[in-house]
Amino acid sequence: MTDENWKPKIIAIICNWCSYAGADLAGGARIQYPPDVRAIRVMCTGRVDPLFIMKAFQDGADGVLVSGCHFGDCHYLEGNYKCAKRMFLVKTLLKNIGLDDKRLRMTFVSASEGAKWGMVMEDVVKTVTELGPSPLKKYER
Amino acid sequence: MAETKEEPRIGVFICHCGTNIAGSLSIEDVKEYAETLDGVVVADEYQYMCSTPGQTKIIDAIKEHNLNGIVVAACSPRLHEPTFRTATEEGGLNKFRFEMANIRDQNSWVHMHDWDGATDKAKDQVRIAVAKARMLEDLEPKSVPVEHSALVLGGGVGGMQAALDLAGAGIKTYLIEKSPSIGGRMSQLDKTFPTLDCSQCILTPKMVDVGRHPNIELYTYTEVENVEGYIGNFTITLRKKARGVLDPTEAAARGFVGGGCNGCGDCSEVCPVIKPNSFEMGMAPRKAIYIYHPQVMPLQYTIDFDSCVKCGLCVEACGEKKAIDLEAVDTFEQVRVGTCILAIGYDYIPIEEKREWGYKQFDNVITGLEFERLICASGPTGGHLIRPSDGQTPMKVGFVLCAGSRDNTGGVNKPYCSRFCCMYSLKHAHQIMEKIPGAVPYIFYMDIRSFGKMYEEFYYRIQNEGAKFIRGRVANILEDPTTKNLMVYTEDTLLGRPVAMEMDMVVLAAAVQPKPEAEKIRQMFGVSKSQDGWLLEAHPKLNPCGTTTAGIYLAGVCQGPKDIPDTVAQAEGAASAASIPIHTGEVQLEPYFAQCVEEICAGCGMCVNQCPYGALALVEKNGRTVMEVTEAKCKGCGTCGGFCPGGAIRMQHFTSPQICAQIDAFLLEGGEQ
Amino acid sequence: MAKVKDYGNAELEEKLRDTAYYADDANPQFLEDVKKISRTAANMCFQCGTCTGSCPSAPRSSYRIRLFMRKGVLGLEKEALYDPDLWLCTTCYSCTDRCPRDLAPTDVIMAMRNLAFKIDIVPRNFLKTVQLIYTTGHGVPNNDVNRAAREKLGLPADPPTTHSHPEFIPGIQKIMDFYKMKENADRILAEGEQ
Amino acid sequence: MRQYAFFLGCIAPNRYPGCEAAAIKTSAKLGIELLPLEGAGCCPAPGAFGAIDLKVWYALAARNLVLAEQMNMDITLICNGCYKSIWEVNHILKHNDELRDGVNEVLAEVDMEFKGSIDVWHLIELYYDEKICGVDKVRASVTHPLTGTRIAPHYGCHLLKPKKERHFGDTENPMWFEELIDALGAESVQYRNKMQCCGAGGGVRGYDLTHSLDITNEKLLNIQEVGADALTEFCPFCQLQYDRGQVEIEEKFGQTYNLPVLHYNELLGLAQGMTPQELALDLHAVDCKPFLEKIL
Repeated sequence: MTDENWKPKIIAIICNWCSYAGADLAGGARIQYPPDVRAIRVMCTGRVDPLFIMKAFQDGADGVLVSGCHFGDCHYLEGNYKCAKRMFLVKTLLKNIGLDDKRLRMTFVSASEGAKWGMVMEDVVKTVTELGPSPLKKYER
Repeated sequence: MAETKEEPRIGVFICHCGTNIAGSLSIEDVKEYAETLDGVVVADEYQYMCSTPGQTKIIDAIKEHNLNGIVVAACSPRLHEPTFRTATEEGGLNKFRFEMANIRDQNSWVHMHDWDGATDKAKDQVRIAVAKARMLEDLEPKSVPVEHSALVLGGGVGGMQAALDLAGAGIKTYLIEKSPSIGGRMSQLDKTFPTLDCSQCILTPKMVDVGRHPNIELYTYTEVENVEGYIGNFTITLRKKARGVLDPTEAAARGFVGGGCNGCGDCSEVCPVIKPNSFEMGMAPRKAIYIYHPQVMPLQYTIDFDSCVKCGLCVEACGEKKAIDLEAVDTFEQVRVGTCILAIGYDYIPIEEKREWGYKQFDNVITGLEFERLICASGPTGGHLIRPSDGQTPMKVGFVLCAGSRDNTGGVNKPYCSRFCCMYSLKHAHQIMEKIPGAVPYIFYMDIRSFGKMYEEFYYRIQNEGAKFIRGRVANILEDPTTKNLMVYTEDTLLGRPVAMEMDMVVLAAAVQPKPEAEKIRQMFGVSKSQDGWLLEAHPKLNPCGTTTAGIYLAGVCQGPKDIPDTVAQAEGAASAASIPIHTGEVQLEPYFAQCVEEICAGCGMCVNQCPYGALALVEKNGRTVMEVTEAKCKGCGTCGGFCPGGAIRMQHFTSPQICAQIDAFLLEGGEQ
Repeated sequence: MAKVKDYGNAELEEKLRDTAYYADDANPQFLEDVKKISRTAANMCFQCGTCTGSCPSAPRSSYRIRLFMRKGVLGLEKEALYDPDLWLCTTCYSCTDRCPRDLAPTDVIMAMRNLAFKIDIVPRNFLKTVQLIYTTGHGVPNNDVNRAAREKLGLPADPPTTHSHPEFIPGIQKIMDFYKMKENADRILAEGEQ
Repeated sequence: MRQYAFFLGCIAPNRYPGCEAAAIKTSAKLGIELLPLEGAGCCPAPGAFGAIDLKVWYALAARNLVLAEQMNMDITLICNGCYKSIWEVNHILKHNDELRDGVNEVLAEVDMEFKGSIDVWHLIELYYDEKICGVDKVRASVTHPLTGTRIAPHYGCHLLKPKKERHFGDTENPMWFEELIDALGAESVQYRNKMQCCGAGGGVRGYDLTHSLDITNEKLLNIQEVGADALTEFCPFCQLQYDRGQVEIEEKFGQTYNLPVLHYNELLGLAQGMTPQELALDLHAVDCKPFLEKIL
């Protein structure tokens, strides 16, 4: 059902101190990337409740990105560890309900890695586009 | 449970930011779209929302339409959230009734060639922001008292300046230095460019001031072990490394009144162990019990326990002063401070890894810092510049600039400019011509970067004094096996001719790099790093001294290569920035605290271990076990909220309903074109 | 300033020829081609001179690899390709090892040589090698003195290469014909004869 | 006994057959069996061919590689030039799909396909590699040590450089070849600008002989400065340049060196008791006798 002009709907939940700053830096450096991702800012990826991710997929998101600080750099010491651990859990959960776990992605982008943020965007959009629309999309509406 | 009682009345304001936003997406479309959104009663746009007229629009609209939620679609909240919160407040709303949509840094600037894509994204971003704004609620920022003391890490010229300024402003200041003496790199230098005044002469008075300032507590031979707390209330654990030598107070504390080290040096004379003196770049010896040089501050000897054989001769020599304790061990001490300044300095790259220049392969290839010691009157040769190979005076000296700087090759990979090598090499050239009649310096350069006050004039002067400038990066250096002279190969790119010059000595202006321990330190203090490893400032232009961690400030080369004037300037900037919260006496913390919804809390206690700050605890409340938050300890990361199985934890300003509303707003409402 | 001056005196025209560098002298495509063939970011050269300083050919000739990099950056196609010095690189890769911008000047030279061949600029000895490989499969073929020597060593007179397996030579020829290499080589050599 | 497909190249078999004979015999003593790579051709010459059209260079080198892939055997060779062509093309095609597809399109014409299933080694790196042979094993194989001889090493260019694409580490002043020379009982000598090119590469020898000889002459002067009984390398093309080059230098510049030039395998052969006749040293342009008299 993938038609030519289908564009993936991807939601990114990113931490205020590293990834959000990195994304801003990418802007400052005018690094161009596809506009298919919408970011929601939280103070720390530790805040990311598995519920949010399941909610997003339930709502028909084609992909979810969670991005925080590098290990050891977390502004709150260890929020990103805690989040990463949960992501493994969520990934298995996704597999169990028959969703490709490549639709969920966790990355680590520091405040100085604008270029990396650009690459992450490119890559996430590419991956999700290849996977096609989320099977859950059909059911809602 | 409902986040807000009253009907949402949202105002949306879209910023053109000149053409920064308006040039890449349709403000008009976004505005029209915003008007259609549920709860939006007014939508407006303006050239520069952050300008006074722009802010007035918000203030007026709040009154006119009696709004209870504000959305500004403009740049990044990390830049202007405070601005618009103030405006919201001036309009008579609680300042947390404000939400920002980042349609510049994360939209117009990164999708410059995709008008429709950018416009659609902007609409979504506004919709998401409105969804959150609908659920925002009044919050009261929490203000905490600030300790009337500061900590400065690093006793180089930057750290000393910062400490003196803070202390001068009446703030109790702890100055922490890892080596036995303050002074840092600058104390190793002979003269300073462009004024050529003697480094020691201008530095030593500062060191003395630091030593005797009543508000400065000096900790030399000390490292930071652990950092806890937040702005206003840092608790920092210091490791005082075993020095083996007591100062008079320590001695008195042990009952040897009138004892303790007075720097006489009798101990060092009798010490049988000889080691290279790192202060002299290993070109002079020191004993196992030593001071770097006579002007050290404090004037107190130190035992290098790695090489000490504990023969006890020094103890006898010290006699009644009883200053030496061969059984000394590391001790720990805690200090409480309101703010911290990091001035941890830099290292030189291991230039021997650039094999083509032969450092550590050929005797007469030295580094700039070694040159400083060799030319310095108080240095190992008493200021006589000699060739390490044969002690002869060099008459032709080559200077290799950008030795490792501006170099993208693997291994070295220092793409940045080290910023002071050009100038100190010019200074070296001058010193040679001044001290050795007839000696000719040859400066091999790519560009001479003499950007500072009176720097270009200095360049002019050195050229006029007869230094030879050859515009070509040195390809390789070979040693004549018999004479130990050096053949320097490059191209004179201005003549377009290959160069093969025989030099008596070559000085490499090695690139600088962050200290190895910088990584550990920045993680303890929660400071990010730039891509090349230097500590990351809060904003490269508008906040060069601050960091993203409130209460931590940067000074000197640890933030990026800079020369002495810039270091001192930044140190004073950092000191003033660090003194503001202290003088204000209190700081306002954003009230993003966790709250326990006791009706739902099952008291399972799983959140308690999640909290990195131990802010959560289980308590008995009317017969039930529930979790309780100690707000003073909570920093609002939300890790507990992200984990609570029952959803019983409300993270203020980032509540689950708010975030879910944002998700729904993006995915369910409209969205599909 | 006029590029063309009608002094009506060829000698004078030549002597006073305008040699200024004009923007329209540049062929941007040249840089792109060089980058593609050499697989290095030739546009990133900042002219430090490390390459020429490392070059064994530079001290004994007018060959300056830095200048070729420059001509690449500026897109001075003709100046680069018509310059006989282009063929003085021994491909020792010293410059590539030392380049602070991590470029491969040697490969840039190779790319420029490739582009030169496309417009029939190539030294004869290179083409001779082509013909030898086409006919024998070897750039340096066997000879009778050597055959005798080989037999003395107890080796077959001809090595177990295309020399003793001529059946493989057509394969080599097919590959070279695919790129019209032989016919170009012959043509250029023939033109050279006249 | 490890088996390798032995890629001969051109100059070794067709000008210095002693290298070929020595390589096979000496390696056998070191547990390395060299099997002929039937039907191989020119590598092709990286300087001459790469300069004209890299695409043809890729394709012809790939053809040689495919022959070995069909034998299902790693290639080993004794020439730096061949190493550049065969190793580098193998490396590039393995990592660059676009180029590989291009090459396979051509190879299809001759019913071949490059799979990238094998590796390429220079015999000298196999000798030095502890896992395969190692210096000690070389030393142990020596029956007629070259005691009392001073031998200058020449690394050549295309084995080690460019270092970022190779795996040999330092290219400014490496010392591993010296270890292999000392293992033969000889004394390796250091000289000025050891790593400089011999001057033959890139087609320069054919394009401007005088120019290329002048580079060679610089090297010979630097070696003469420290006095050596012989020069050794592991590249027949460098050998050609130094050996025949000395004759040409004498003609052109009137300078005489009489410095015997031997491929490392020839040295190893002597050290393992092979006679000069078995190595066809009489084919060398520079008389090796003075050197041989020192060791026999």
